[in-house]
Amino acid sequence: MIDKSVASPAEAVAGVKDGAVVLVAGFGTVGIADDLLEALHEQGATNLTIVHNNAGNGDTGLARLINSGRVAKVICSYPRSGDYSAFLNAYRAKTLELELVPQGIISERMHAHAAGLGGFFSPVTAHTKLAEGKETREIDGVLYVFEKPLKGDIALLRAKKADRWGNLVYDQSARNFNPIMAMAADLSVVQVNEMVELGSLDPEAVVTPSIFIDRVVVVGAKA
Amino acid sequence: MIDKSVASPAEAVAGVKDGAVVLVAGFGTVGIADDLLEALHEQGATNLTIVHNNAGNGDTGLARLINSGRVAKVICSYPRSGDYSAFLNAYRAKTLELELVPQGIISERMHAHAAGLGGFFSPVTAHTKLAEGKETREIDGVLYVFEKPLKGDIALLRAKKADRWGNLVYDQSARNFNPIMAMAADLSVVQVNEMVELGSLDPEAVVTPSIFIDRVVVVGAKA
Amino acid sequence: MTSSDKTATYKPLNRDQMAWRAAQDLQEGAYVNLGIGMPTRAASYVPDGREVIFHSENGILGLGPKPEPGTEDENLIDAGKNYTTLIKGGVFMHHADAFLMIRGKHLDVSLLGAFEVSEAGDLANWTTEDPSFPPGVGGAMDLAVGAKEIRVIMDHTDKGGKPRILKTCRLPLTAPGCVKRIYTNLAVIDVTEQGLFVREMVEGMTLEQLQALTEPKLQLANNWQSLTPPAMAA
Amino acid sequence: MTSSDKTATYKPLNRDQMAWRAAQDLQEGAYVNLGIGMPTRAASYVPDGREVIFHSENGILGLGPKPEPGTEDENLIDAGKNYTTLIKGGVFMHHADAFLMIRGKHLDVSLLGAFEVSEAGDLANWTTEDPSFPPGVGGAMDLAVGAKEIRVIMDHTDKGGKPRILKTCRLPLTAPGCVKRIYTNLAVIDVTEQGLFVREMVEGMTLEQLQALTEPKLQLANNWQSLTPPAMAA
Repeated sequence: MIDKSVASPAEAVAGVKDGAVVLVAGFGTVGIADDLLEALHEQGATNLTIVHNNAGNGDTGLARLINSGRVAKVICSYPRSGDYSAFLNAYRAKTLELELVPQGIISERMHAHAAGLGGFFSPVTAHTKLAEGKETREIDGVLYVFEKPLKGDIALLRAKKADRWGNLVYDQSARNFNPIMAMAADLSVVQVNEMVELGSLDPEAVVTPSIFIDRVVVVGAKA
Repeated sequence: MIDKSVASPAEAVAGVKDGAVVLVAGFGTVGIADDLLEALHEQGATNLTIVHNNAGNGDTGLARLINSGRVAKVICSYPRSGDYSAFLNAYRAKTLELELVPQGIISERMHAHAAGLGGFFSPVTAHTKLAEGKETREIDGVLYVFEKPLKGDIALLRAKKADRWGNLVYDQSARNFNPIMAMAADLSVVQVNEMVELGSLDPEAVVTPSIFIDRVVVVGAKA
Repeated sequence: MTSSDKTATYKPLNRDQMAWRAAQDLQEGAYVNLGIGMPTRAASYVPDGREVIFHSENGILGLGPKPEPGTEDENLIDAGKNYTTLIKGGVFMHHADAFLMIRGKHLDVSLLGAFEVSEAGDLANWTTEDPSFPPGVGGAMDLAVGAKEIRVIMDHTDKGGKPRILKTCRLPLTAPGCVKRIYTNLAVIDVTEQGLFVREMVEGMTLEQLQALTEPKLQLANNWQSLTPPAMAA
Repeated sequence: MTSSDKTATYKPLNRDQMAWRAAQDLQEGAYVNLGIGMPTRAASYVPDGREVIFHSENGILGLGPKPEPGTEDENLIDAGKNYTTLIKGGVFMHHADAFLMIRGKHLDVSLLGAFEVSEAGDLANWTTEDPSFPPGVGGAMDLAVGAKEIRVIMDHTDKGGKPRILKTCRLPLTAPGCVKRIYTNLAVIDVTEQGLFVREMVEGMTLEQLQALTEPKLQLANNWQSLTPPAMAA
């Protein structure tokens, strides 16, 4: 019987290697796998590349990983959100590299990897600083920039409910990057509020089909 | 008050011009907008390019358009399905052009247009006859073929339920190409079994958000 | 008063009045993305009875007003990371689909904040190039190329009174040639291939006065009007 | 009997036995796409108690068995356009997502029919180049490049007894170098960088006999076994 559930966040993030690319879903504090990020801190992998919309807040989760010197690079669209002092300090100390990518291009680059594509041409960033050094091409009179697929070794996800296969549904705007990151990593692990019986999720309304999910840990809802 | 409903299939397809690219959703006889296709026949536009997975059956819908000499080109993955004599006759008489595209590439080319992209590199068809004359590129040791976005002037869609904004849900495998084609046409029109109150569709389970839909006509379920 | 009276006095709009003015142009049935900050305020000023559907880059179509205190839902926030609501007919989607809507010209209007706009409609709104802070782009570049129409809402001048509508942007571009209409605290200006046309100016202002606060040449539209929003607390 | 006995007699598998054999290799928890035709039959022969999740290109993950007569649902069909069912845990998706699963190496196994396979694992299964009929590719090329492992199920020879496992495919390729395992009515053969290895042959068959029906050189795997499916009505 297929059962992707694991007993703890620690088990969920077991095996992450030094130098791994970690996709961290969430937007602000919503839809972010807090428990998995803490478990990753315990787990010890270092020299990580983090893909996330922002760059961590306070001294928990991603910020804590940065403060502990475990993050070599952040690929994000907007580091300056909330109390991002952890990122700012490391950025100023040049112990951390920033790859700034427009928010929709982060998503689409992960979608491209998920879909097995070799890259795509996007109109975003054309004629701007962010396109410097990148291949461009004029297509039907519009300038496009070549974007490469973006892939994770592991994705840290948060959902509302899962079944034992790993089918997922989310809660409102906590969906955000989760479904895309689920598709774009070699190993996709999710913390959920609740595990439900196989067959109890509406087959028309499952957002992340089980094929994209490897491990599920139940942590309950936010306190 | 936004109300995208129209009174008849004829009204739904009004304005299609000669030479239009028509996206026709459906897979086999499932999820195909039979009434809209018949209305398009009545409407009279000719020299059409049809994008569809197959190439019509019998003498209804797409096949009827072909038999009436209204189709100049078919972009499809698999014309040889069911009684495709309408297509076969026109193909043999060379009155109709065929662009054969792998099924997943038809979908992804429409997705690329929907997403505002200029094209993408795909591994499908590399080293095959279907890549002849196309740009190829080796990326990380794999050969990819450049695929252009594919856009419709109109999409003919079928869904289970709509609300007055045009939010849609489908019935099982009748979903197929409908959500993708809805996103990839300038004018997206849908025939639905049922119109429901705004707010009665689950916001987590709407498959096609209203932004992609222009006209809705209620035709009821299949007889 | 005529448009050439150099001694005329006028009162700039406050931020709510600016948001009100931008909101008046949002048509029934329009799908609209409101940028973080002042653009978001426009949602409150859509005329009663007009259905406008607001999109949020974090996966919401059908954004509603701020929740009543005590009814906030921790999983329902807008692009500015403030609590929000969903109206009837609203739906959720994932980030790639939210940006497909943006990039693929599905939105009718994208209303953005800006640092600078050029007479060619070039937009600069993503970085001031302050070397002590990391750059952040967010969804700004996606929004600037994707919608059917890009409009900007911003103060006419910077804090020092210098023009922010320029011949050429000094700050790095977000996207070239994208802006079609500019709402400021002084005027409504259209960016056209024939140059900048003033559609509206605040009551009492002259074209000369507005021109003095604007770098490129302004032309007064034939059917220009007075910009007269209702009184609002600043 | 030894593998070099030239006079040995053997009985080819029938189609259900071939499907049975392919099904034995589908592991618990595997996500599998079954091509139209014979591959689809494999679904019926997954060992009891083993959960294998079948994918259909038209937007189904979790395909079940054929519906009981009278319970068919007109909106629930498989890639072969036959009525099907959904098992518990199954879900629906749109075409682009169905093919994202295929193309993006999310499926563990794609089991395909074939006209020809080369010793390099080249696959030809989409056109016989009959000039009187239009070509059709369907999802064949997507399926041939996407899954983690591509396996083929086909008769060992054509109707005239000529090999279909060839040094070089004569028909146009679906994809080069993709096939890893071939199930025929005579044998199970692995395609490796060291050449073709026979893992199993039907009871009574010799390598010489199999080689005579196969164009490229076959090698017998060290741990080769007899291919002995249960008796099944053809």
